[in-house]
Parts: sequence; structure tokens; C-alpha cells
Amino acid sequence: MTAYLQVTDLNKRFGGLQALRDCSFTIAKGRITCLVGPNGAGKTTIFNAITGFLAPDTGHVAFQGTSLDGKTPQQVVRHGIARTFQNLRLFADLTARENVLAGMQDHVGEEPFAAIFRPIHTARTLAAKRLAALDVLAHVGLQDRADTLVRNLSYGEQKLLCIARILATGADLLLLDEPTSGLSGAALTEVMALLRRLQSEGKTLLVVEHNTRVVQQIADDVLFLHHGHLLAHGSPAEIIADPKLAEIYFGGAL
Amino acid sequence: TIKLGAVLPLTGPAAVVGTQEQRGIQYAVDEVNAKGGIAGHKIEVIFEDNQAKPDQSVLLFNKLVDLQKIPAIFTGYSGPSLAMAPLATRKKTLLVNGGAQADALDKASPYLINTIPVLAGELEVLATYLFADAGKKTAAILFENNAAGIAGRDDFLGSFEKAGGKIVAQEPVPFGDTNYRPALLKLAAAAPEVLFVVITSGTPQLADQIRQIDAKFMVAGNTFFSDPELIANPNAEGFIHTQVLINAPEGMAAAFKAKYGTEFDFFPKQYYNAATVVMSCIEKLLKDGKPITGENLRAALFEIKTFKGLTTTVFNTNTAATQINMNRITAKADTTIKVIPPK
Amino acid sequence: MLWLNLLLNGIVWGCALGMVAVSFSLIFATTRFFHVAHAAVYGLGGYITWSALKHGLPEWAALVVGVAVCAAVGAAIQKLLYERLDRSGATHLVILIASLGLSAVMQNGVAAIYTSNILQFGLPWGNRTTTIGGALLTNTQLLTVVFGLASYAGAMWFAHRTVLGKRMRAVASNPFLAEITRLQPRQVHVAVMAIGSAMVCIPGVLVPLDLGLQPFGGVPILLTATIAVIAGGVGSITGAFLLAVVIAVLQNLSLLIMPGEWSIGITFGIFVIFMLFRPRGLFSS
Amino acid sequence: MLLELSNLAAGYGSKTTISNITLSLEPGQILALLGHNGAGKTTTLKTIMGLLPARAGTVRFDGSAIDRLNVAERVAAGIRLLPEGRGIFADLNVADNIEVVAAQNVGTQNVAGKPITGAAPMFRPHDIYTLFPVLDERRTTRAGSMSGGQQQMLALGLAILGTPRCLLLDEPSIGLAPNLVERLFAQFHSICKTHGVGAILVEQNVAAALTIADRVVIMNNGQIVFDGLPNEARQANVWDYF
Amino acid sequence: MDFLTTYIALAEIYVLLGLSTNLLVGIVGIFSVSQAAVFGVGAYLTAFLLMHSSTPFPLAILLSAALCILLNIIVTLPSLRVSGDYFVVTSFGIQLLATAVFTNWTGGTGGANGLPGVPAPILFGHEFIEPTEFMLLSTIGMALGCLCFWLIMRAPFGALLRAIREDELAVAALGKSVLRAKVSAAALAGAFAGSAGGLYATFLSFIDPSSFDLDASILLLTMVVVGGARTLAGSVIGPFVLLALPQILALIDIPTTIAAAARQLIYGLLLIVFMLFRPQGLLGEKL
Ligand SMILES: Nc1ncnc2c1ncn2[C@@H]1O[C@H](COP(=O)(O)OP(=O)(O)OP(=O)(O)O)[C@@H](O)[C@H]1O
Ligand SMILES: Nc1ncnc2c1ncn2[C@@H]1O[C@H](COP(=O)(O)OP(=O)(O)OP(=O)(O)O)[C@@H](O)[C@H]1O
Ligand SMILES: [Mg+2]
Ligand SMILES: [Mg+2]
Repeated sequence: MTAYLQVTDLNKRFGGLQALRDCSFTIAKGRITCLVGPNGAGKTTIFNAITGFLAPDTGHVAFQGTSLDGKTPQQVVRHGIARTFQNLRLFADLTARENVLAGMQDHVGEEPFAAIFRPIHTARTLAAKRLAALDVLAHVGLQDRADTLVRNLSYGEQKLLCIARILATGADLLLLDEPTSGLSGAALTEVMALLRRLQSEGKTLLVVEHNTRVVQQIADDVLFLHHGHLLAHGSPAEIIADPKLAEIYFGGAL
Repeated sequence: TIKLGAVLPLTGPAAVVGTQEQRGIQYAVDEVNAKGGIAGHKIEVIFEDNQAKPDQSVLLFNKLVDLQKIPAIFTGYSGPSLAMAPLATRKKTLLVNGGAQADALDKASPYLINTIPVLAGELEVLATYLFADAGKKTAAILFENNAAGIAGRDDFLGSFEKAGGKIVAQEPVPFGDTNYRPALLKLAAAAPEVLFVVITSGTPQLADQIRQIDAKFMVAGNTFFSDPELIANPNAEGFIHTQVLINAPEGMAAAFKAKYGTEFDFFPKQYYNAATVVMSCIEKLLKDGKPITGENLRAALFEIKTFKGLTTTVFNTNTAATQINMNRITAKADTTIKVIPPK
Repeated sequence: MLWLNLLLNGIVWGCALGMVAVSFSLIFATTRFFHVAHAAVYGLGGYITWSALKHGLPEWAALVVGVAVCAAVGAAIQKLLYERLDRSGATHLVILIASLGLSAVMQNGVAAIYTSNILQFGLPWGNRTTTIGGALLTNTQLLTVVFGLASYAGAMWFAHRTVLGKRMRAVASNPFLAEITRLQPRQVHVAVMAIGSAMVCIPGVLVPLDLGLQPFGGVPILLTATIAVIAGGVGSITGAFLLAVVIAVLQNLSLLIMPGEWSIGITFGIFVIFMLFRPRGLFSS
Repeated sequence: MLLELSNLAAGYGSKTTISNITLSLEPGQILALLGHNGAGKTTTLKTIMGLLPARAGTVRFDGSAIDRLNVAERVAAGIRLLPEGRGIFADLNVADNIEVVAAQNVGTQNVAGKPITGAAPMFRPHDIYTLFPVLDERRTTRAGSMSGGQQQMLALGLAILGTPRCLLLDEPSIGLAPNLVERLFAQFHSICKTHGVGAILVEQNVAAALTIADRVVIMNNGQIVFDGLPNEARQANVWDYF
Repeated sequence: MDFLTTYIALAEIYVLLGLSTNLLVGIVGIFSVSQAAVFGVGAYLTAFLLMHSSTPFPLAILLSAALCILLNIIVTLPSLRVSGDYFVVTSFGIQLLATAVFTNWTGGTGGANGLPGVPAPILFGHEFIEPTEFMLLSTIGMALGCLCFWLIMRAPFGALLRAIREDELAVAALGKSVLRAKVSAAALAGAFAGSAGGLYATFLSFIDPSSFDLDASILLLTMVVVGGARTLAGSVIGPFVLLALPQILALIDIPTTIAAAARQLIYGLLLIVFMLFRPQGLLGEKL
């Protein structure tokens, strides 16, 4: 059986810095995998490599048996992988609903030809999509904020909207970069519940997370990254029990 | 009052020339008005600024003709003049160009009158003089990269080669740029016997820069060299040039300078002259009791045919013939060395 | 020896351009909007100095007057115009348009006062020549090189060695932090505008000393200087100066192989292609 | 009392975001300001800093009202903010970062703008390098290219240079791995205790914040809903607000 | 009233150009200062076709639009690699390069002399030579342009363009092709500019490089900003206001010799004051 997502021997160097070193791992379908490691370990870089934002120096990524090597970000999304960003990257001057709409695929009228020559059809499908977008927002509990400009949403709401936006792409594998950082208790619980719910709906999640409580509660598997190298792969309990990893993560010199 | 129009570049980079032209017209008109106008009619010129752009010129032409029913409009620069020419034909409005010398202006419209000869005639005189009288067999050309300069280059090239000479190099300089050094260096490297220059402004700077490279060639120019600042520049010693003859009486030049603080240069003189031509036509129409329309003005112009203003201007065609002098700049003065009367 | 002459000529012109580029770079790197009225300040410097000379001041004093007036005008522009626009949350496009308006005001003001005629400084020593490596250079040109190199060195020293210079770079890097660490970004902007404007007065005098004064003469030189600033990499003084010299030399040397009317076009063509290969300029961080 | 807020209100546009904020801070005290996202913590800090005008109430520092002082004057008096995100000059190297801020010699004026005579700065560049030896090693490194943890140390260094009297720390632990958080918090703690600097620490990492806090204030919807000792906070049912 | 109709016809042509500029600069956020160059290519091509071949007028306009679509795509493509300030100046370089070509390629453009005698448009056997007649054509052109602009702005394409303005990377991460969207927008802007060029050349019957230089590009930007960037109404009103302004300023009585400079000075002052007090333009969103 081929793995759902297979990452083989990724290497990436930025100038003198080896950001990724022989990273190989697989992710099983339907599970929540947490990617943990100290700052600068290369977690975001792995995301970038999988989603086509960064060409690794060497190594391969395959999704459901298809190679993603050399694919552009938009092609990767079409294969069913979507990601969020550590610094959100929402469209601040658009409304929450428009942000979700931007994530939806196969829009009629998303190129000028149809927009100009099939105006009625465009308007009609747009109306339908707007309703669909409301459903997606309802999924993360933002239906009331649909027509609020993103800049006026609270930080927690913005974090939720990031997830809504990639849900709208219809992707099955979601890569979330620190979805809970900066969130307070209630919002945090909400996001954790959302992640569980997404899992139960058949999505597969790869999550970068610093909060150990969150990792313990949601992760099925944990990948531990250090200096661009994958040190361990196991259940949360195993990883946390490993004194060597704990020393790297919790102790160590500044 | 009788209203005339003028569409000239009064701001922007082309304003160097445009504002001089404006002063020439204004001076002539003020002079006439001070004497009580033409048969009791005061003259007023409405100046419009086209920044040397064709679309503005067309708009302003329509404005003057439509809103003010203007019979005659002064223009300068060939681009704007050519843009307005078809309108002049359609609206039977006299366009009077006193400064631009591109050959295309000659036949652009029956209503486009040039009170200054187009360059072809002037440069034929120069080329012949250089080859035959001065014995120069090779020439290089430095021209301003605009309509006037290109026409100058083409005309000189044609005439000089026809006379038997050879053009060894040619270089353009952008309009308004007074850094001629790279072009001069390149032209000097071709070792011509004479350098022909056609640039509208910045001639004193040119003289300095020619002196700096220690040039061995003779420098020749057209009427644009009649710039008092150039003549006063010691580095212009020995330059020769044609001059579309236009001379202001001593007192007049002084009065002009007193009024505007700038020299009574070539362009003000030319437009002074153009304004006199138009006003003579108006005078005739008034005397004949005819309405002052573009059509009548044009007819009057060809009836009068020979105008004696600052220079004798003869209209056999739309373009005036005037006397042309060959001058040499010596000891900060312009001396005539040959006279070519109007054809 | 045509090439040597052209090369020297290019270097001289490059130094003049480089002074404009360096002064513009200081301002642009700090404020990040296109202060196109810099061209008008350049022009103003020349006219003020010219007037001071006509009033009988010695050359050096006239230059000092010009520099001082430019500095004051630069500071005033920042305080009275850009700072207000910035406070009202104007975007860079809006500031650009306002700056265009300002240059229209300044240049036409100069044109209304001094006329559009080309004015000459008429300082005989400026045209005297010296032979250098087989080429004749005027005193003005030599002065241009001297001042050009001095301006470059001065700007480098200022930006990287003085506290005000470092403060200026700090403000550019993180305006919010600058505000809360009391670097007083507003004052720094005013200071930078004053310094940049004072600096541009020098080419504003030296170039017209050689080529004559024109009210709109600053525009083409600023355009080319801006290109040098960007191609050199925003914030890099060395990049701005070096590229200014390179552009000037290229434009001169290109005459060796093609007619002059194409040299400007080709230079800009090369620039566009260069930007495709180095989208953040030569010395980008 | 070092800092006193009484009935403070502030907001953006037509909206009043925080109101009735009353709290006080003593020298050497660390006050943890907690609350869920959007509760108004950052807004409170900004108002203290003078970045946002108070719509009602007063801010008193060292016993005098400072509502009329601008940001620069408040900084001069020793109120210092470590902003959300990375508070460093990313394009300058480490040494220049420290130098430009040190040159402003902040914290040596009283609230009336008069220099405090004879007072030497509490933290000079040298002291920062001693506190964070890793910065010393990286003096010539461009600040923006350091790791997240190093950047945060530099940011803290910049915030305490001169003579800080009151530190406002806005979520210093965001995006930092646990090892770094612990280290940094230990530094805060010792700085405040040894130099008598008061600090308001805004944190989502409640556990970490409680380890060093002397007092806890919890905000909800722009209001203070709890003000007490960490132990009381642990027991009170204030956690419903999260 | 030829003056009024000339003014309207010119303003309408500039509206098309304003739409083109607004689409790129206001909507997509590609800060291009080379729209006048594209405009010029459209004008020269139409002029060339009408003067040197028997191409009918509508076909000439279509061909100009087609060429400008292609050209605008090419000149906008650097924005994929070169960003922000760097692109502004790059497109500036493109504009200067184009001016150099217009001025010096004597065979194609008539060089600095310009091209006089471009024939008036002929449609259904009728020659649209009087401004009043021509205004009919330019009005149709402007109306079509506005309709297209309105349609795309309300379609998902409009939202996509706005999203690109805010964050290209995020758009790519959502599976959308930034390249395709930018190319489409550039094509549309090119079509507007190209047909505007064709109308301009046939209306004036004379064109020269001075209409298509950097100043012209900057005038377009000014029109868009004064009218109000990012909105349709803004691009319509901007050209009308800015073309009328000099005529209104001409009514102020100033001694002739300094009048022109003084009016330009007032124009500059007005711009400054306007930007200070209404940075979002007459009918625009806050930018
Ligand atoms: N574009 C880049 N250019 C140069 N260096 C980079 C670049 N992107 C990342 N790096 C470096 O690569 C290393 C890994 O970075 P990465 O962003 O993947 O870390 P991370 O594990 O996501 O850390 P954090 O938890 O702080 O987000 C860091 O040292 C970073 O400085
Ligand atoms: N610049 C602003 N303009 C308008 N509203 C704002 C602005 N900044 C914050 N707000 C709003 O003010 C409220 C309080 O925001 P604040 O940033 O103070 O919250 P916070 O407690 O710091 O939250 P977090 O933990 O997410 O940082 C929020 O509802 C937020 O949406
Ligand atoms: Mg990361
Ligand atoms: Mg906050």
C-alpha cells in the first residue's frame, strides 16, 4: 500500500544554513499528525516544500501515489492539499465571506471572458457560491461574521477563518501552521474541537504546534524535527516520554 | 477689439522657445495698441498653453475658434501645427507659424502660413556656401532629435551631398539636453572639415563644449545661431551660420529688453514679424470694409504679398521667402559675409 | 582615443548623476515613497545659487546659501506636506501625486520668476580645461568628480557610522518600533529630507554651471537617478552611486557601436532585463 | 505607586474597545494581564504608551498624570513597550540595533521632561550583552536573519535599554518553543526584581505567565473582570472567561 | 459646439485609458507607469494600418487592441518577479524605452516628426470627421469599456484581482493561478488602451511621441487618483475633471507673460490641496 503522503529525503539549504536535512516521513490517511520542534527547526520549510512554495534541493514528495515534485502551489491545491500560513495571510480588505469565496475552486466568471460574455450565468452561480460559502463559515462558527471585513475580526476569528478558507478549496489533506498560537483558552478549545471534527469528516491533518497540551490532546502521531532533521516519529506519549527530545524542546541553552 | 489667438507651449520643457515667441507677439501687439490700435480697433491676443502636445492643441484650437470666433491663430512647433492644420482647412482659420521650419509645414494646409522659410531653402544656401565658397568637402551633423532638428539634418544632408560634399557622421541630442559632449566626441572622431549644427536652444553651452574638446573643424549653423548669448560667447569665435534676415532697430531691442528682461532674440523677432504680417492683413481688410475672417485674411495676405516689417517677407506660396545672410561670428559680433536676397 | 574620452565623460556625468542618486536614495530608503519633487529641489538649488552669485556673493558663499535654502525647503516639504499626508493615512500613490503637484508648483514658480530661458552662470574658471590621460576636462567637471566622490563617501559615513544615520536606517526598517523607542521617526524624516535636499543642491549647481540652468532640467536627471537607486537595490548607497556611474558610462560608451538616439533606449532596455534577473537590485539584502 | 490607571477608556473609530480600566502597579511588581483574544489587552498597553488617546480616565505615572504626554515623552520617562510580533530593526545588525536605541538614553527624564540629574542609565549596551551573551556573539549579524528566539532576546534588550521603569510586554512568548519561553521569563523576572522595574505581562501562555506573576488581572470584553493574586486566580472561577 | 464635443471625445478616450490604468494600478495593484506606451502602440498601429493599407477602421481598431493585449501582457509580466517599488521603476524603464522607440523608429512611427494625416474613421460608408460625429464613436467605446469593467468587477474575477492585490502568495496557496489572473487583467487593460489609441489617432489625425511619454502615463495615474482609484465612477470622472481643469484655470486673469507658468503652479497647488483633503479621490474608496 502506498502511503497517503510520502516525503522522501528532503534537503534544503539557505546559504550556509541547512534548513532541512534528509527528511523522510509518511502520513496516514485520516489521522492528525503534529509536527513539533524548536524555533527554526524547519517546520514551515517542510510545509513550503510540500506545497510547492519552495523547491527542495533534493528529495521527493508524493501524494496518493502521484509525485508532486516541481508542481506549483496552485497545482498542489488541485491535487487536494491546502495549507495555512503562520502569519495568516488573509485578505484584510475583503470580507470573511469573500475570503472563503476566494478559496473555492472552479468558479464561473473567474476569468474575464465568462464574466463579460456570460454575465447572467456568472451572477447566478456567484449567488449559489455565496450561499455555499456561508455553509463553510458556519462550519467554523463564523456565519455571523460573513460580511465583516477581515481587518475588523478578532485574532481568534481570523485564525478560524484561515481554516475555513482552506476548507473551501475542498482539499483532503490540510497543512496547518500553528493554528492555535496566540489563541486564548476558549478559542483554543474551539479550534481543537474543529480539528477533531474535521478529522471525523475524513480530512487528514498535518499540524505545526508548539503547545504541548494541544499536541497531547489532538495528535495521533507526532513528528519531531530538530535542525532540519527528523529526530523521532511516534505517538504523543512516546515523544513526550523521550528525555532526549524533552531536553531539546524544553531545556537546553538559549 | 479684434481678438487673435496663439497656441504655444508656454510651460514645460518646450516653454524655453514658446515663451519667447509669446513675448514677440505680445510686444508687437502692445506697440500697435499703444498707437491707438488698427484704425481704432485694439488688438488682443488670447494665449493658450498646449505644452507642445497635439491633443491639447486641437482642443485649444476648437476652443479659440468656437468660443471666441478667432480668425487667426499663431502657432509654433511643427507637431502641434500639423495637428491643427486639418482643422484650419475645415474651419477656414488662418494658422500663422513664425518659428517652426519643418518642411512638412509647407503644404500641410492652405490655411497654414509660415512667415519663416522652411529649412530646405536656408540650408541649401548654407550647404552651397560651405562646399563652394568655404571649400569644405566633408561634414558632420549634430541635430536636435525633434521635428525641427530632423528636418534640418535631412535638408542639409540632401543639399550638401548634392553640392558634392560628403557627410561623415551624424548624431542626435535629445531636445532640451545641453550635454552635447558624447555626441561631439563621437562626431569629432570622424574628423569632419565642418560640423553642421541644428539645435534650437543651448547654443552657448555647445560653443563651450566644442572649445573644450579642442575641435579642429569649422562650426556652421542655421539661423538658430543668431542667439545674442552665443554671439557674446568667446568660444563661438569663427562660427558661421545662415540667418533668416531679421533685424530690429537698436531702440526696439533695448525697449524689448527693458520690458521683459530678456533679449530680443531670434524667436521674439520672428513672432513680432509674424504678428505684423497678420496685423497688416487686418488693416487692409478694415480699409476694404471686409469682415475679418480667416478666409479674407488669407486672401489679403496674398494680395499684399510683400511685407516690410523687421525684414522683407514675400509670400509666393504659403511659406514666406525672406532674405538670408551668411554670417560669421567674430569678436563677439555677427558679421555678414554674404547676402542672398529672397527668391 | 574616442573610447577613453567617452569613458571619462561618462564617469564625470556618472558622478553628477550619482550625487542625485545618493541623495534620493537616502530619502527613498527612509520614507519609501517617490519624492519626485526632488527634481524641483535640485532645480531650485541652482537658481538660488545663481541669484546669490548675481547679488555679488563669492562662489563658495553662494553655494552655502543654496545648500542652506535647499535643506530648509526639504525639511519644510516633509513637515508641511508629507507628514500631513502620512498622518491622514495617504497611500504612496497619493503621496506621489501630491509630490508631482509640488514639483509643478516649484518648477513653474521658478519659471515664472526666472523665465524659461537657459541661464548661464558665466564663471570663466568653470570652462578652463586640464588634460587628463589625453582628454580635456573642465574645472567644473573635475569639481563634479571631487564632489561626487565626497558625497558618496559622506553619505556612506553618515548612514553607517553616525548615530543619526543608523537611526535613519532603523526608522526605515521598523517605523513602529522606532516610535516606541523614541527614535522619533518624524524628526528623522525631516532630518533626512533636509540632508538629502542639501546634498542634491550640489549637483544642482555643478551641472548647470556646465550646462546652463533650466527650470525643468532636474526631471530627466532624477529619472535616471531613480533607476540607479532601484537597480542598485533600495537602501544601498553604494548600489545607487555605482549604478549611476555604470549607467552614465554605458550611455556614453554605447555611442561607439550605435547611433546616439538609441543609447537611452538601449540603456533602459538593459535595465528592464537586469531587473528581471535581479528583481531586488544589485545589492539587495 | 509606579503606574495607576483609573477608569481608563479607549477605542478605535467610533467603537470604544476598553472602558473602566482601573489598576495599579508597584515598582518591581509583575502583573500578568490575561484575557481571551480581542479582550482589549493590547489596546490597554497602547493607551498606556500614548499610542492611542484615552477617551476617559487618567493614566498616572510616578504620581503625576501623563495623559498629555506624547509617546516619546512617556518613553523618555521610562515606560517601555515590547510590541506584539518582533520588536527589532530587522535590517540593522545587532550592534546597531542596540546602539541607536541606547543613544536616545531613554528613561532618564522625569514626567515633566526634566532630566534626572546624576542618574546613570540602568542598562547600557554592555549590560545587554552580559544579559544575553548570544547577542554579543552575533553583534555583526543582521538582526532579521537570527532565529526567532534570538530576535526576541534582542527585542527585550531594546525594550530595557536605558532606564526602564515600567515594562509593557505584549505576548513575548508567541511562536517560541517552551525552552526559550522559560529562559526569557526567568530573565524578565530577575530584571524586575533586581532593578525594581514594574512590568505588565500580557500572555496567552497562562501557565508560563503565572510562574513569574505577582498579580493577575483578567480582562473580558474590554473590562477588568478579575484582579488578584495568582493563587486566588487559580482558585477563582475566572477561567470561564477563556 | 466643436470645443465641447472635442473635449468630450478626448475625455472619453481618456476614460478608456483611465479604466486600463485603474484596472492594473487600482484593482490588481500592479503599479504600472507605462500605460501611455501601450496606448501609443495602439495609436501608431491604427494610424499605420489606415495610412498604408486598405484595412477598414473597425478591423484596424481590433488589430490595435489585439497587439496591445499582447504587448501589455509582456510589459506586465515582470510584475510576477519584480515587486513593489522595484516594479514601478521597471515599468518606468519600459515607458522610457517605448518613448525612445516612438521617437527614433522613423520608418514606423514617423519619429519625432510624428504622423500627420491619419484618415478619419469610416464606418458603414460614413466618415466620422466632425467632432460631433466622432463623439458618437468615442461614447460607444467608453460605454463598452465601462460595461466590461463593471461586469468583471462584480464577477468573481474582480474579487480574485483584489485578493491578488492584497496577497499573491495566499492566492496561489488557494489553488488560483496568479499568472493567469494577471495576464487576463493585463490583456483587458491592453485592449482598453489599444482601442483608446486607435480612437485617439483617428480623432486627432496627427500623432507624435509627446502624447505617449512618461508625462502622459503620469497624467493617467493622476486622473485615476483624482477621480478615485478602484472605482468605475472614479475612472470616469477623473479624465473629465483633469481635462477641464486647465480650461477653467485659463479663466483666471493673470498677466500674460507669467500666466501659463502661474496656472501650472495653481494646478500643482490644487493637486496638493486635493490630496491633503481628499486622498481617496472624488469618487473613490480609501486607498
Ligand atoms: N527564505 C529563507 N531564506 C533564508 N533562510 C530561511 C528562509 N526560510 C527559512 N529560513 C531559515 O530556515 C530555518 C528553518 O525555518 P522555518 O521557518 O522552517 O522554521 P520553523 O520550524 O517553522 O520555526 P518557527 O517555529 O519559529 O516558525 C530558520 O533558521 C530560518 O531562518
Ligand atoms: N486598529 C484597530 N482598528 C479597529 N479595531 C481594532 C484595532 N485593533 C484592535 N481592534 C479591535 O479591538 C478589540 C481589542 O483588540 P486588542 O488587540 O486590544 O485585543 P487583545 O486583547 O490584545 O487580543 P489578542 O490576544 O488577540 O492580541 C478587538 O475586537 C479588535 O478587533
Ligand atoms: Mg514556522
Ligand atoms: Mg493583543
